[in-house]
Amino acid sequence: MRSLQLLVLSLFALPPVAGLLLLILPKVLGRIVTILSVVALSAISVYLFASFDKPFQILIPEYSDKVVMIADVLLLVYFAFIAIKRKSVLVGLLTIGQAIALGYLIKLLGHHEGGIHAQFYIDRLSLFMFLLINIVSGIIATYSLQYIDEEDCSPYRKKFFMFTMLWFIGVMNLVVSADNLEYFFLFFELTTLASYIFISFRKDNESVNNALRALWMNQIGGIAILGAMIYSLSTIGYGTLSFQTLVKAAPTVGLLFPLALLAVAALIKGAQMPFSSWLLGAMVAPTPVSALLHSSTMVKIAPFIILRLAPAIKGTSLSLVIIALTGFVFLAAAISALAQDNFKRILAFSTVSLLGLMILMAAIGTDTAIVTCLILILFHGISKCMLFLNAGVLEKKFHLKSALDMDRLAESGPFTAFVVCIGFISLMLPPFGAFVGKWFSIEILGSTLRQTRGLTAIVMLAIACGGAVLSLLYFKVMGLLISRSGEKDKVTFETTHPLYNVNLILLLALILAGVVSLPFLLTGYFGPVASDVLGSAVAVDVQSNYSISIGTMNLPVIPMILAFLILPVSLFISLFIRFRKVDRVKEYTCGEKIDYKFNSFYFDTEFLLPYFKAVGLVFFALIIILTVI
Amino acid sequence: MNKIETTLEKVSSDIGSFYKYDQHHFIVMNANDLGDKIEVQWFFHDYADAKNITMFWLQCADTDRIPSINGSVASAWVAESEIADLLGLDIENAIAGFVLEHDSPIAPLRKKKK
Amino acid sequence: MQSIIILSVLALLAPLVGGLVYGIERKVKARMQNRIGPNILQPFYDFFKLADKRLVMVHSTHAFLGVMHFISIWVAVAVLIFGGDLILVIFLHLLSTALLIMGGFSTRSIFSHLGANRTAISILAYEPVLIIMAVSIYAVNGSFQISSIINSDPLLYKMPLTFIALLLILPIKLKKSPFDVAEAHQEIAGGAEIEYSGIFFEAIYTAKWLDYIFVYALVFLFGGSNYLLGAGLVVGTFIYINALDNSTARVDYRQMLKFSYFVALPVAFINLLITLFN
Amino acid sequence: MKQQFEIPVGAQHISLLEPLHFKLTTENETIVDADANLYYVHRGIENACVTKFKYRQVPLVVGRVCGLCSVSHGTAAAQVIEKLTKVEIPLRAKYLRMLVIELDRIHSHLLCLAHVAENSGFEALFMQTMRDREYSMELLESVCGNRVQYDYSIVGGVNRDLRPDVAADIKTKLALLKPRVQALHEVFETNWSLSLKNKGVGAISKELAMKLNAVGPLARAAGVPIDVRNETEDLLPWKELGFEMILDTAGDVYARNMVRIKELYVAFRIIDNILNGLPEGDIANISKALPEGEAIVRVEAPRGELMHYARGNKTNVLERLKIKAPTFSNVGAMVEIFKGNQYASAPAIIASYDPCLSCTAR
Amino acid sequence: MFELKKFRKKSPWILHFNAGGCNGCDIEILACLAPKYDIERFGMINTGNPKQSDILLITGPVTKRTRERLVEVYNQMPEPKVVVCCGSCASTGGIFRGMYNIEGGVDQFIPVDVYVAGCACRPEQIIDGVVVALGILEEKTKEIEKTIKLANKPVVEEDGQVNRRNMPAELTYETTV
Repeated sequence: MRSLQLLVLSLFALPPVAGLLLLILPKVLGRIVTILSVVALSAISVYLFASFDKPFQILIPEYSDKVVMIADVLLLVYFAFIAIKRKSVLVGLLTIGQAIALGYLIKLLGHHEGGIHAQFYIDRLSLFMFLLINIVSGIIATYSLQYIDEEDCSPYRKKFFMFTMLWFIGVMNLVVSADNLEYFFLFFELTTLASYIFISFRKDNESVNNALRALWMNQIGGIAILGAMIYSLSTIGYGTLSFQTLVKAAPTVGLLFPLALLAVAALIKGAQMPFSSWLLGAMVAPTPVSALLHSSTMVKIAPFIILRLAPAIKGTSLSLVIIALTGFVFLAAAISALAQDNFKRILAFSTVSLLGLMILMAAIGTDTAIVTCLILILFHGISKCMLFLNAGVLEKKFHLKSALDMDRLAESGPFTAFVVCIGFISLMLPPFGAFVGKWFSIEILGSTLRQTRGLTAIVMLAIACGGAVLSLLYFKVMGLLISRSGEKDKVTFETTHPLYNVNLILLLALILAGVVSLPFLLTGYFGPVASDVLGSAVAVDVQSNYSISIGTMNLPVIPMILAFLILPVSLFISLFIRFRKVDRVKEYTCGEKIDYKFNSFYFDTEFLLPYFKAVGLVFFALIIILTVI
Repeated sequence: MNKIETTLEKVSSDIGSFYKYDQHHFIVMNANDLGDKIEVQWFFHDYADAKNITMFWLQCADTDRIPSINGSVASAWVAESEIADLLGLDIENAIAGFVLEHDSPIAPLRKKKK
Repeated sequence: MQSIIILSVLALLAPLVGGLVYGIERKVKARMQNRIGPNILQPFYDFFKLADKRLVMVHSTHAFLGVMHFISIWVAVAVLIFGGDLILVIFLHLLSTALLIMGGFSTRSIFSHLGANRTAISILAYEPVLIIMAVSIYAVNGSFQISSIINSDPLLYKMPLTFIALLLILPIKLKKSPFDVAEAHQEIAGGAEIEYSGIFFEAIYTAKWLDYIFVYALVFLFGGSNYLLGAGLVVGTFIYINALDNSTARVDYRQMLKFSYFVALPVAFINLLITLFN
Repeated sequence: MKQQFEIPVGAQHISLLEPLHFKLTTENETIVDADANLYYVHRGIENACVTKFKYRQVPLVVGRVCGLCSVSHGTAAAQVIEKLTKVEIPLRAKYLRMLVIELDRIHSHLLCLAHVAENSGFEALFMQTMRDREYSMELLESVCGNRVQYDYSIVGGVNRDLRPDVAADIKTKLALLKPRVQALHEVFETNWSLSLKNKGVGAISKELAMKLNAVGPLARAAGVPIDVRNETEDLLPWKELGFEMILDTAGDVYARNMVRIKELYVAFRIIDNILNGLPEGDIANISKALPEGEAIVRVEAPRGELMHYARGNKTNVLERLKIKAPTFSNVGAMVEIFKGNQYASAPAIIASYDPCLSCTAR
Repeated sequence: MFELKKFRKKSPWILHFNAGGCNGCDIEILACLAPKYDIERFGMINTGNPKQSDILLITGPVTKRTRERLVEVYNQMPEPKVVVCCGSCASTGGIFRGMYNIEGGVDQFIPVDVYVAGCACRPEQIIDGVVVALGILEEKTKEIEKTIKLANKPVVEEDGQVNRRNMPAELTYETTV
């Protein structure tokens, strides 16, 4: 037990230490250190998961509470400094708000001396997140070693970038294991700080503006957490500063309000409308940042918090509002994504959309829904990471940013085109993990129809339409990528830097392995994690008719295997196959010999975005109003 | 049929002042090769009394630049481009290769081959 | 064991049956237009003829995706026949359509691109209705498994509106007038399939037969354990589709989307609500 | 944001009968620009008529300009040469010419309607219309001896007389055709999906039609009163046979269909009147005079105003022959109408112009 | 013996190309599709797509502007294929022979298998012609058929793949003085 605790602590400490080393060491050594550390991190998280048997707490000396307090204050001072430096009124006001709330909290804490509480609580959910965070972020970190090298900035800033990335990984590890809400607040705000640093990395006007937007939006989340703490302290008592206590305490109406505030913080972190613009603004940062924010870290805090809250809020009015909001966001973000041309913005909107689905699943909170949420978190993370890393490759190697310019990529970069296609397809079509998530969501919503009736029926409609809209979006982009003139039938691979290739292939392997091992993952991985989340066992069984049952649902394995054989394999073969003894003729152009302009359809849905945001705001207001009543 | 003689300089203004789109219908533009000269004709009829056909005509040398009436008669470009191609005339704004291919004879309707 | 053999034979024969359905359809259509029409076995003649053509393609990617379209639709139909999960079947079918769309996009042919775009848009039109249909079936029946749906009470009585919604979107799925925008012979000369020829076109052509099986099997589900009713529904749908095909012009894709979202989807949704509040 | 597709329609396209090429620039299938290349069929008939053929052969050659309105071309050429040679033709010949022109109009309009139906994606209606059209084809065959190229008008008259049994046949078959046309009329007027495809699609305003000098059903559907049959009593006495101009206001595909169908009724009436009042007499007045001077003749072909201009110089061969086909006048309008419509409607719109490129290009 | 060849006859798909005719034969081809003649009873479909067609029905004399399109469309048709000339003009140039913008009959450009006479050819004649063409179709091999004019050689690449993309040659224009 002790060794596990130490390993967890090493997960916290290793990344910042490696980051500091990186700052000092020369380039090559720095690279080696980074790669070694991320390998170590991944190994540790795998080992932790493998040797875990029951949840445990980590106690650290009491003076650390004071350290956290001081760190909080320092952070707020830094925020205030940013506000003054950048002349941002909003950030300033929110910092003042946070300062007042924090002061009040410290005053409250003063009255509640005594009682030692664990600061960290490690269960399978944390370990699940560790795996995702460390492996995927590790891949991103190795990738960005090369990416940032090609960036146009001073060597010091390059190192600084890598340093930020590494300590951010450490903070993420902290976030998902913090049990004390006070600690959680600090780590939450630290991720906010990290997002500010990342987004403003390029230092131009747009970057700074977007970074400030990310800052103030997330500060609202911080205030919500502070509010939750103050409310629970002032009404219930010191013990409620613990996440676990808060959740395990009977979900009475009195407790619902702090939970609602925490949920608000989660939804903001998860960039749900109307707070989606901070995540979209993050596009101005170097691409690995987007990959980091969108796939494994940052936004995944949102479903994580809701998963933590799930046992408490299941079936309450709060969960109903969250379901309605996220169902709406799923559709709205999908529709907004249709209007986008920029490749990264397309990905960003689809992240917002799918995050909605994850949070929705977590909010439903039945055993199968939790499993589905976990599946989505994991596989969405991997797929999105791969897509974003590819966006980076496209940017650096092919100098492409707009999806429209990616026309005929299959000729100049067949491998890149293939990976992007697999990335998109893995989000929507069988047999991939994210598809399984989508499929289960529909079935779960169908099965909860009887209880919630009208509401879920409408959400169901939104999911059905949103799914179709997302498929349309992916088809649109893939259609451009895969387009090839018949002039040349022979495929020549492009040459990209090995650090890019290795990471992409690794991710590809993870996706494919995820498909193959999905049955084992369900029984050995998602099932136990879900039981830990719910605090009760989740039945995942292998049936005699080659299907896996989770709760009341069945996952037929044979069709999935068939689909696996069809889709990725056929795509792969199709891009690289060359039929012998088949004549090639020209495309049909009505007999004319003129070149024609090609393009895809466009969808002018941009104007809807303000309305979507307004509706989202109404839902946020509903969350607060309903729980107060 | 009213025949109105005009000249290269005046034809644009003549037709411009004559043609009212809701009173006159532009039928076609024609040109004849008279051997040493080119005769150019523009036919109009009235909507009110369609028997009343007005023909503007002029004679010019085959190298003269013939002004376009497309400014006042919006659909005249078709006829102008065609006549320019078939008789090898130099008509303002005419689309080259509208009718003929690259290896067709040049100005096939001219009596003296170019 | 015996049932598995029967089902396997059924799944293997699906293209044959589909071809026959297509042959009958061509005949019926011709008779409706006062013509004599081709032989009922005509699709098979076409099949053999296409196999005999010289192999011609635009490029290998395109040709291969066409073949995979056929295989994947066969898988979807097989899963349907074996009584798999309804939602999964719908998505497997989407997968096969995806391959066709990718194929359409993979060439530099304008009509192929247009057809692929339109196919993607027709997915937008019919997929939500199919999913709502599946969910309604679950709400009534308590299972997504086709094998248990087929052994339950006839669904038609409990969800007539859903059936109507299904009938409304079937022309989109089968590319029949008035919603045959994806194929639109007079506009885009076949759309995504235009660049295929010979044996590669044969794959697309045969996939069309399997589409018939897929659609009519969905219709058959509404009969539940009453196979006679199911068969009746299939015949009725067949006549309805052909009558509709022969009495309407093609609308454009915007009108199709509007129709799907403002007529078919609400109809299906109302039925879902009715079942829920009963 | 705006992404443009360029779509080729033609030279070989299933919705086209003739080689013509439209390059349509579309945004999301909405046509924003159109570019036309029409002279695929340019053969040089005008030149051949003044070099290779004697003036007596010209009406037969000119008939080959277009298979759909060959009788209009032939008649116009015959008339213009009659004007040059100052020959007065017998009244019976005039009546017979009008008979065939009207029969030709029936078959042409029905073909156009069928083509509109086909290009709107309404195959059954295409089949129905084509089936009904066969009546007019049979009638034309019995009157002229051929289904498509009639060679009916010659200089000085017509080259076949109307036998009484053929006249009776025309009456019986028209009696069969009329109710069928009424049935078609009903479908074209009331079918829901067809109206989606036709109403408000490809519309042209009266003002624009006048500005672009459109002719024929295209112009009449927009409300432009232009029909040569109104004006040429001296050559062919339409008015006394019950001619009446059909006008509509909408100017869209639907209005063009309606104009065509209503013109069919007018054609039926004219044919009835011709058959009832067919004067006895010769069918041709062959004279040996040589063409001299210049003349123009206009005839209302099924697609609109057809003009022939001819010049003679007292030889066996004409000096100049200029053919202005109806579609030629419509080219400007045709290109303009596309803009703002859906590409999905483009084939139907093209068909509703009833374009005759072989007339235009000659 | 089960021979695929004999099914060629049962499912001929036609492609119609107007090379510059007067529409007369074209509307007769249209009439063939209509109920009175109904060529679909022979299994014929008007595909409008060269890649899926077996029979090329050509009407009209070849004009200078259509010749390249004709060759292009012909080259896109997979073998075995037959060409049917409908009408006198397509067969020989007909009345248009010798006009300045006419190249002459279709057989100057592509190998023609069946000539259907008539101005315009009647639907019955077209059906007769197509039936004769079916007999020829059954005998044909799958060798590449080259056009007579405007023909490049197909490029055979090292692994046996044939590139026919540039088989229709660009026209080289002689500058006339």
